Amino acid sequence: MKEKTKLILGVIGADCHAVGNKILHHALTASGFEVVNLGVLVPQEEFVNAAIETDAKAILVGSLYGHGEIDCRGLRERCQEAGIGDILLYVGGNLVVGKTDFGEVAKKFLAMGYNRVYEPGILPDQVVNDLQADLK
Amino acid sequence: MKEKTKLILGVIGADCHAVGNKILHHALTASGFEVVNLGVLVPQEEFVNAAIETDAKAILVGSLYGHGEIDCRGLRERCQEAGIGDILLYVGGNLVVGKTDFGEVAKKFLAMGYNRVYEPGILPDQVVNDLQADLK
Amino acid sequence: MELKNKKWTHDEFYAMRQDVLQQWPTGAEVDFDEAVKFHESIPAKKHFAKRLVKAKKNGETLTQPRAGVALLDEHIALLNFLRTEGEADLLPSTIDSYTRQNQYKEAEHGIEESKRAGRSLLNGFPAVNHGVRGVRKVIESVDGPLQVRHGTPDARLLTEITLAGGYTSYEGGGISYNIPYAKSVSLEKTIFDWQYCDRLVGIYAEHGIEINREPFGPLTGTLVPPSISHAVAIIEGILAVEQGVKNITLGYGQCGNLIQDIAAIKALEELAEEYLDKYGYGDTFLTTVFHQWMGGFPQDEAKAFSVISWGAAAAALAKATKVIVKTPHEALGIPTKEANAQGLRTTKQLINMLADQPFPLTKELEDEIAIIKAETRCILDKVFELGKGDFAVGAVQAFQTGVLDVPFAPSKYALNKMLPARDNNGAVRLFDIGNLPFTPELVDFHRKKIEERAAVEGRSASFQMVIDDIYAISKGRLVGRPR
Amino acid sequence: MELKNKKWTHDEFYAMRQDVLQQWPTGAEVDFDEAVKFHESIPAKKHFAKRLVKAKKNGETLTQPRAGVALLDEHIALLNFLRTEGEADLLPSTIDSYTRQNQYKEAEHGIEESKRAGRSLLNGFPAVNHGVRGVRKVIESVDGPLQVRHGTPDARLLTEITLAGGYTSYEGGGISYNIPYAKSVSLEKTIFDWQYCDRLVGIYAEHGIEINREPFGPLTGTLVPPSISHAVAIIEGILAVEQGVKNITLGYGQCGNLIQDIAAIKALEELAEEYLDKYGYGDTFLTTVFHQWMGGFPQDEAKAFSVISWGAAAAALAKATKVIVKTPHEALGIPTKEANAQGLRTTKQLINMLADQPFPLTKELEDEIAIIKAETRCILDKVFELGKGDFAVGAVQAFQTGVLDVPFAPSKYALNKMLPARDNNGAVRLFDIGNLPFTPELVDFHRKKIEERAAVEGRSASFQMVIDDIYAISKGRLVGRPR
Ligand code: B12
Ligand code: B12
Repeated sequence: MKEKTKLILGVIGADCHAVGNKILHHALTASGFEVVNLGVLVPQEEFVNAAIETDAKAILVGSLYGHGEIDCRGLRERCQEAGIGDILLYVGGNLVVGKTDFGEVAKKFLAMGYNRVYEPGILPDQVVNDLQADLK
Repeated sequence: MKEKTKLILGVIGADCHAVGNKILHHALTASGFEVVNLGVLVPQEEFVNAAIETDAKAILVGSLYGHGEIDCRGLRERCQEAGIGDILLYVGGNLVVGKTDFGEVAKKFLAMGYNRVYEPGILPDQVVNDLQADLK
Repeated sequence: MELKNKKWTHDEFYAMRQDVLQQWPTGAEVDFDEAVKFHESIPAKKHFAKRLVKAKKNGETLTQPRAGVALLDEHIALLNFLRTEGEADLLPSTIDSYTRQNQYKEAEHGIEESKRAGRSLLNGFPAVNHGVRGVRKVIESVDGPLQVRHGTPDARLLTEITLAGGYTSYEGGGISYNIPYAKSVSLEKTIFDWQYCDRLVGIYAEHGIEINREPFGPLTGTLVPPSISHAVAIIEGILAVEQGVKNITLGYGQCGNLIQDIAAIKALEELAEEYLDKYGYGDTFLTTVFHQWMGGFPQDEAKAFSVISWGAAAAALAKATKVIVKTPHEALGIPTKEANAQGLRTTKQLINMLADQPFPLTKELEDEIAIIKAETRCILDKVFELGKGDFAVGAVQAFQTGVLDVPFAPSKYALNKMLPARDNNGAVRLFDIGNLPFTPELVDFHRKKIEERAAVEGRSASFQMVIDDIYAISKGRLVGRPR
Repeated sequence: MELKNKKWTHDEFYAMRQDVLQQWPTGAEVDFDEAVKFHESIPAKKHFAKRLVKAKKNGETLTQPRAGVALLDEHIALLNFLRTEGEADLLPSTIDSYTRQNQYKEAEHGIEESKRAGRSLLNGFPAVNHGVRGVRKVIESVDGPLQVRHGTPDARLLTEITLAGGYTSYEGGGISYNIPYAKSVSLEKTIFDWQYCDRLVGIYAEHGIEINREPFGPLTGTLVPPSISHAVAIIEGILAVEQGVKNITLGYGQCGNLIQDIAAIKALEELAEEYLDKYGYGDTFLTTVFHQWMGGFPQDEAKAFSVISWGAAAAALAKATKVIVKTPHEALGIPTKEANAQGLRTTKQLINMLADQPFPLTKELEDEIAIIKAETRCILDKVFELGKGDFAVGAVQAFQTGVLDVPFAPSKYALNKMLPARDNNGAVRLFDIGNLPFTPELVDFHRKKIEERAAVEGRSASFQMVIDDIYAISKGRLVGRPR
């Protein structure tokens, strides 16, 4: 039997929004991934450590509460320092404070080194599809 | 006993909005004016004729339904031709089609020769005050 | 021809038709047989009458905007926008005010000025001037069921042209498009002219073409008590079906008190079924329409959304078959297409959230239904009596004598004696009964309700109270309390 | 110190105080006696607790937004804007998320970045960093009653600083600011820390200063059945009054079914009175707060207005003392002040339009009240039993065992076994009872309700149904029907 691809999932920073996290967990698992769910209130370090420990293929960072810009900055660099510089990084949620043009937001987070950036309200199906494509 | 000042009141053109007209009639009468109310659906001509017949001091034109721009044009000229060129002309209601900046609308109607132009939703008290000031 | 509520013979109808079609050059484009063929080809999903049948069966409440602009392509684009961006279930073509007054020259002038200005200077769609060919283009290019909505005392030519063009629903009536919309046109004339329109729909029906008819429910839109508009609606319904109409929608304009509004729709549906049955029109397919608040709106858009939502909620809880939707621009001007779509989406969201929530039949609701029915019966039966068994004749006399009366109506042919005001719970009652033929118990009921409010407000009931009520919703309240 | 539901002695309280005030330099600014004097000078119209008393007496439903930004002057300007342009009756200071996690350094950093950026990079007002002097400036410059709103598991320092600053109302509680807001903080610790906060309010009360306390009603805001949040609210109410709090507001987050929502507020008020009385806290002044829909919102603003309006309507019909208002930006981000004011005005208009409309006590409403009470009693009595007569101890054990459980909670200290889903009318029921201590009749009731829906939808109940319900409102419906 083929081993399942491992993913790290979590909500970054001082953010406690748990509903989307639980739904993504469910959907990703149902699609055949093995999800290591760190839950909410996860510091950058914990994402990186978990990825190394489990040999995960991707880190999925959620940020809903508005501090995403501050919290997500530097995660790619931290991965590089830890020797997993090429790992797939996705980020999604309500990434900045306030109702903002998503184009701008995406640009900002892509520049930070995230491979994909998701708008608020995105459905899990799309994340699953993208993962399947990116991990082929 | 002092004779009451006469006013002509009516809703111009193919416009049938009657509620504001009835309320203005009531308020103006209560404030001591004698109101000759032509009601709704009043052509320009009828306003002028009524003013001449009754020796009214002002014509109050209402237009709610959006065709005000077309309907109200030329009333001042018609008054001039009829020899009552100096009569006070007020106009009020929802004067143009669509939600529009009132400043622009006012300018347009002042240029047409109206002495005062009123925003939608104006209360009768203000019309009464203005009339008392202008007719002093 | 003498006015009576009796189906016109083909001879009577065709004798008048020549004149009607000559009122404006586009009348010559009407070709009945071709129109019947075209109607036969309209798919069910674009067919207004059929869509209503389906909605009633499924217990849906459909959304419908008002909308119309001067030019053909703009009008088509507007309606398709409201369908896609507004998620509208049903679409209108709201006719401009010159056409409503049969001033086709002024309408032509408006079309030209609009072309020059690059924006609509007319407050609606001048269908007569666009003719059968123009109208047909609308029907063919718009993806949804279409209705003509207007306010035309003499709508005969408009009816000919729009039905030949392919509209499958048509609003109006001899009373409801006269009393609120005209000043000096006699009821005899408008009821007569509307018999022509209804007869035309009836003739289409004889050829197997189903067209929905809808009397205009809200009348002046301003504090009209339910029994008044119900009496008019049921009379117009009877007049229409007598001429052969098979599918009618009766309407009511929101008053704002939830219990009264739900009761009104229930009472309207039940009473209409009863009266239609009683007078031999049992095979009519009946639906209801609820109009979101038709009086003065707040200028602030956030507040307007609130009024729109409350109308949507009442429509959904009352289980009306459709709801006519207002927009956040209502207080100020004809809405942009965006604002119109917003009103529609707000309404759709609320209807969907309430779709699964039945409103319980409470004592209060039952009482209110009973009151509305009792009042409406008083009026209807008196109208029947005045007309010696003829609702057309009776209606004319009823307005003369104030047995039927509409508050704030511009028409000379309404007595304008009755005056409404809200009671302490915001339901619309009568402050002055005028000559309405109510029983002493009903008169007493209204007096008590108004006195109760007056006592709470520490003032006696007066015309000032009525004025306060007229401004109330636009000033952010329901009951116009003293300031 | 061992956790028990017993009023702390002054010694116990003051022993801890030193440490608390040293958690961040601004703690040194707290001067209790000066604070008492300042509180005495606050005029009634700016006094939160007093405004609530007046509202309850008059049967008003007051409006309150959420709002907070990083910088002092901007925060003041924001609140005054919401007062004048939003017509807000009550005002908040919503605290940022770093402060909520006691990360005052990050908050400081956020303040500085915000100064540089010229806009708030924090999602709330960092009151601890601004200190007593900063907070006092807010109180003095804002024209309205002010409350601290947050989500802080350990809020001791925040409480000290904001109350010394002059806030007259304070949200939170040891359960409601843990389970939905934390992951690995034990309930023992948060309940204990919140006893400190409540005791501080109690000490103010001993000095004649009235401060309103409000547990956070909606918990995770997502399909929380009324009995769950009611049980938590009543326990937190009891814990608060034991420490000397005199004026409390208990809350509930809208579920969306009108009958259930009205029933929930009625049941909450009646049950809380009953339990407070029963356990010897009869002199508490109790009010209620209704939260407009706390789950995922539609992104479209027109649809958001609809959800806001429906929340306003339910709050008004339920006669809650106040309503916490959402904004048309809810789905996307912290609202601009304009969007916030819009939500407030929409709500105000609806409340005013409904102010005079009592909702009848129907059979359906009575039944729903009875169900909610029965469920809540099951939980509360079992908690009491688990704690051997102590609600603090009982609460900790109840969460361990799932006697109390909150859906979708991030905290490890919730069992997370129970799962909610809507019934066929949109009321929130239980799809999986988990370990809730319900009677067999109640278990059966829920099973039947879910089965009824499943049958209508032609599918069996599953987690997919729960997911569909979570998305439903944001996708324009109430019940998440299969697509
Ligand atoms: C009630 C109403 C109707 C009723 C009228 C019943 C009747 N016979 O009176 C009905 C349903 C029949 C109706 C029909 C139509 N209506 Co209409 N109607 C309204 C509505 C909702 C309220 C008007 C009202 O009674 N207000 C209460 C009174 C007290 O206020 P008022 O009329 O504004 O008058 C006050 C002031 O404006 C001012 N004022 C008015 N006249 C004057 C004159 C002077 C000299 C002065 C100083 C002041 C002044 O003082 C008054 C007292 O405070 C308004 C929108 C709104 N305001 O919310 C739309 C509105 C006026 N209607 C409108 C339209 C377009 C129509 C129709 C063409 C149908 C359509 N396309 O939807 C038809 C017109 C038919 C025709 N031939 O005229 C538009 C006009 C659009 C525009 N200007 O861009 C409005 C603004 C709605 C909208 N946003 O689309 N309507
Ligand atoms: C429920 C809720 C809460 C609950 C959360 C309970 C819990 N523990 O889960 C409570 C009430 C406790 C809460 C608290 C707060 N909240 Co809150 N909350 C919401 C709300 C209404 C719904 C969130 C939700 O559950 N949606 C349903 C799920 C299924 O959707 P989702 O979370 O968006 O997740 C989906 C997608 O975004 C995406 N996604 C999410 N994460 C990820 C990650 C990856 C990698 C990918 C690919 C995709 C992805 O996929 C998910 C599944 O479809 C939103 C607004 C909204 N969306 O309507 C505000 C919202 C997120 N909250 C907000 C804020 C500010 C707060 C608070 C700071 C309080 C405040 N100031 O009002 C606190 C935060 C406390 C903290 N420390 O985090 C803001 C964020 C503002 C911003 N970004 O500008 C929002 C947007 C509301 C607003 N407009 O102000 N909140």
